[in-house]
Amino acid sequence: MPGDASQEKPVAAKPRLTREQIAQRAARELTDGAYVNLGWGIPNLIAEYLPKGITVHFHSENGILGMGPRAKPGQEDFDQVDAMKVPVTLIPGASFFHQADAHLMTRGGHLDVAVLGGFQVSEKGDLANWKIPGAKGSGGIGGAMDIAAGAKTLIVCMEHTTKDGAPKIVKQCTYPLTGLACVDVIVTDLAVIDVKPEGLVLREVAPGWTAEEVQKATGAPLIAKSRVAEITFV
Amino acid sequence: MPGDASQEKPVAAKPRLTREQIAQRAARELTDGAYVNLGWGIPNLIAEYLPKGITVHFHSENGILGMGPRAKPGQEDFDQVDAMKVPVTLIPGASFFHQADAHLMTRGGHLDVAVLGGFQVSEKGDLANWKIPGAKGSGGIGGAMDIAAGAKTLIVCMEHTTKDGAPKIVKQCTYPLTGLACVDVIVTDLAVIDVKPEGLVLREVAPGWTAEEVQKATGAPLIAKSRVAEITFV
Amino acid sequence: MKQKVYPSLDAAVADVPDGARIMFGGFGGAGFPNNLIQALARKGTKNITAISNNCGTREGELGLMFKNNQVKHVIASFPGPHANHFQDRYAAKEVTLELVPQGILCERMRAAAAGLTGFYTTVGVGTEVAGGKEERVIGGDRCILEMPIHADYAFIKAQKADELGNLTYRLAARNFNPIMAMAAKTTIVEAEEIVPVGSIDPENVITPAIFVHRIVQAKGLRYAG
Amino acid sequence: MKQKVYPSLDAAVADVPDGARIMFGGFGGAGFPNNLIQALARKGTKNITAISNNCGTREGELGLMFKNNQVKHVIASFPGPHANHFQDRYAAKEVTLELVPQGILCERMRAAAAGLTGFYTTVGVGTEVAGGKEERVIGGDRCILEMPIHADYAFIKAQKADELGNLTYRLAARNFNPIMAMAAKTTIVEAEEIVPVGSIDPENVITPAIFVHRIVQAKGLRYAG
Repeated sequence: MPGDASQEKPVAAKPRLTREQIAQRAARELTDGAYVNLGWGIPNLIAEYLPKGITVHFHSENGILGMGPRAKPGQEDFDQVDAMKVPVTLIPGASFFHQADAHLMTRGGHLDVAVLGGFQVSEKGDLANWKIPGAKGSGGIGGAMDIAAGAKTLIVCMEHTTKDGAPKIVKQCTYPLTGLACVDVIVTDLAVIDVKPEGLVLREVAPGWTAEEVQKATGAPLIAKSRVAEITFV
Repeated sequence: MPGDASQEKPVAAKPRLTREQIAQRAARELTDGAYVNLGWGIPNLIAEYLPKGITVHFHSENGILGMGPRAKPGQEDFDQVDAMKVPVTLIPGASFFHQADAHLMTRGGHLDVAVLGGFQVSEKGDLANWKIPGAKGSGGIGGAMDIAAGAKTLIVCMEHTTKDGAPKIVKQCTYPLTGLACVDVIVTDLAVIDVKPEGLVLREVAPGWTAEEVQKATGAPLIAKSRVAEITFV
Repeated sequence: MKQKVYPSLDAAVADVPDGARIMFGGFGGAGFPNNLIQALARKGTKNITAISNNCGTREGELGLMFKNNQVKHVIASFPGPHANHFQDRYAAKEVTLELVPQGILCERMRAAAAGLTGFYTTVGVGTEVAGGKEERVIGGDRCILEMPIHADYAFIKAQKADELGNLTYRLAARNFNPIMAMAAKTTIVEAEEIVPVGSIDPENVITPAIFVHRIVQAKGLRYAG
Repeated sequence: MKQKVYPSLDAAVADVPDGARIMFGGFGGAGFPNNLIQALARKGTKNITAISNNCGTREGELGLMFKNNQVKHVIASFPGPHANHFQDRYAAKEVTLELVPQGILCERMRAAAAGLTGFYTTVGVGTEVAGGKEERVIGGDRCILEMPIHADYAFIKAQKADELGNLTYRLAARNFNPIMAMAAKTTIVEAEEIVPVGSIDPENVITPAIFVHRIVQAKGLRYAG
C-alpha cells in the first residue's frame, strides 16, 4: 500500500483516538456471556464501555470471576481487589478461587477474550509487553505470559506509535517477548487490525484517516480491502 | 539363619495371627496426629484397633480427610463413602476436596502413613498388590500406585505365605509391580519386618514362632538381632 | 443473557456425536451423572471413548453404556469387579482399555484443564503402566512422562447449580467431578437443584461458572444394585 | 492430641534457620502474612530464598525483609515498582532474582505439592524465561520444561483456622495462600481467628488440615502505604 507522502498532511497533525476511545472500540469485541480478562493500562478502561444489554464475566488472575465496577470511595474492601490492586465490586454469581485455578483458567483456554497492553506486536502476532530494553530495575512479568499463551482470543490495545513516532506494529519485535504468535486483534488509536495467517488485515481506521496513512505509521505491511471502514462510536 | 528342619514342627501347624491381629499390630505403628490412608483388605480393619488416647486422621482418596467409623445401619449416607464404597462417619474437623487434591496428598508426601495389602514384597521393598498373573478380567489399579509412591511411611499388611505355603516376601516380585522400593514396614501373620537399606530386618515374630521358623517361610534373607521380640497384644 | 439451562436431559446431550470422548464423574456410587448417562443411552451415541474411574456397577452408572455397546475405548483406573457388562465386552475384545493410576488419571485431566502439555512423575515407574512411556531420571529419581487427557464432553453430577453454572457438590460426591468439569471442551451438568444466581456464596463455589456450558435439573438417581 | 496452635508469632518462627527457603502468600495488598514477616524480622533469619509473587510495598509486606537485608535470592513474578527496598538491593547486587510467569509460579509450587517432578508448558516459549530450559515440541507446539519449586516453610495468612489447621480465607485474600500451604515442608499460618474444631463446614474448608503445621492467632495487619 505505498502512498505518495508529498500529498499528505503530516501524520502527527491528525487527531487520533483517545485512550478511552481505544477502550470503547475494543469493548465492542466482547460478546454476551464472555469470560474476559483485562490487563493493565488501556484494557482496564474497557469495563466502562460495555455494549448495552450484554453481560461479561470479568476474571482477575488473583482469583475472582465476576468482577463489577470499582468500589465507590468509602465502600472499598481491600481484600477484594483486582490484579491492579484496585478494590472492586462483584456481580451476582461471582466466585473466588486460588491463584493456581485462576491461571488454570488463563492458560487452559477457558477465557474467551483477554485484552492486554502492548509495547510491540509483530506481523506474526508476537507480543512484547513486559519490559522496556534498558529500563532500570528488575522488571516484572505478572500474569501476561500465561494469559497470552492461553486466551481463545487475545486483543492488544495500545497507541499505534511510540511518543517518538516509531511504529509499535513491526515486522519483528525488538523488545523482550511476552509470547509468540498469540495476538488475534490489535486496537490502536489509528486502527483495528486482525492478525491472520495471511498477515495483518486492516479492518477499520480512525475517523479521518486513510488506509495509506495508517500503513505509513505501521512497521509491517497491512492487507486492506478496497474500502476500509472508519471506526464509529455510538 | 539356616535352621535344622528335622527338629522343628511343620510350619503350618503353629497358630498364626488372625487378620484382625495383623491389623491390631499394625495399628500400633500409628502415632498421635498422623494422617493415614488405609487400603483394601486387612488394612481396612486397622481403624478398629487404634491405640487409646491418640487421634488419627484417616484420608480417603475419593476426597475425605477425617473419617470416623462406618455409619451405623440405617444411618448411612451414600454420598459419604470411603474408597471401599462403605458409608462412613466423620470426626470433627473433617474436610471434603476433589480427587486431584486427594491424590496431591498421596503423591506429594503429605500422608504420614499409608497401609496397603500385598501379594508380594521384595527384599528391596518393591510391592506387587494389584494384579494376579493369569487372573481373568481387566484388573484395576485404583489409588495404590500413587499411594505407594508418595506416603512418608508405607506399611504392607498381608499373610506371610500364600494358601499354598509359598512365601510372599521374596527376593524379586514375580507379580505385576505396584511400585519400586516403596515399602517401609511389613506386618504379617508371622512377623513385623522393617525394610532397611541393609535388607529386611526382623523386628518381631508371632507368639510361639522363632526367627528361624519365620525365615523358613520367607523367600528372602532376614536380618535378625540376637533376640527378636514376640508380638504382644494388650 | 446467554442461557446455559437446558429444558431436558435429552436436549442437553442431543448433539453428542459418535466417536465422542466423554469424561464421566463419580466414585463409589456417589456423584455419578446417572440421568445424563441414561439420556445418552436413549440418544444411542456409539464408539465413545469413556474416561472414568471405573466402568459401572452391573447395569448402573457406566454399566449401561457397555450393556448397550456404546463404548469402544476406556481410560480408567479401576474398572471394577462388578462392571460385568464392561468385563464381558473387554473379554470379547469389543472394548479396549488403558489402565491409569487413579491420581495420575486426575493429574492428566488437570493438565488438559490447565493448558500443560505433559508432566513427569515417579508413579508407575517400573510397572506395567510405564510401558511405552518416556523415562528419564530427575533429581536422582526415575520418572515417566505422562500426557494430558482431553475430552469433548464431561458429564458431571452436582448438588446445586446456579443459572450461570456455579456448582457445589454434596459431601464425597464431589470426587472427580470438579476436575472433569475443568478438563472437557463442553461440560454438561445434571444438578439436583438449580438455584438463582447469587444464592451460592462466592467463597463456597467449588466449580466456577466458566467451566460449565450446559445445566439440566435432574433428581438424583443412584444405582443401588 | 498433637498441638498445632502456637502461643506467639515469635514462637511460630523461632526455628527458621539462615538460608531457609520460604514461600510468602499475598497479592495486591491482600492475604499477606505481615505479622509473621515482622516476627521473622525480629528473629533476624538471614540469606533467605523468598518465593513470592512480588517483593513488597516500600517497608510493608516483603519490603521489610529487603530493608533488613534478610533475603539473598528471590523467585517472583512481579517484584513491583513500589518494592523500593528490593530494587535497591537488586541494583546493588545484594539479592538475585529469578523471574517466573505468575501462573507458572503457581504450577511449579503445585507440582512440588503434588509430587510431580516437572511439567511442559507453552508459556514463556521464545521469551527470556525460556533461557536455559529444555525445549521440545509436543503435539506440534514448542514447549519448555519447568521444574517444581519446593520450600522449607510457607508463611500463610488465613481468615479462620480451626485448632486442627483447617483454613478459610477472606475474599481475594485467598490468592497464593492455598497453593503455598500445600507446597512447603512446614506451613505456618497466621489466622485472624482460631475457631473450635468442627465449626468450619467440611464442604467449605479451603485448605485441609493435613497441609498446616503451625497456627498462630494474629489480628490482620495491612500495609496501607
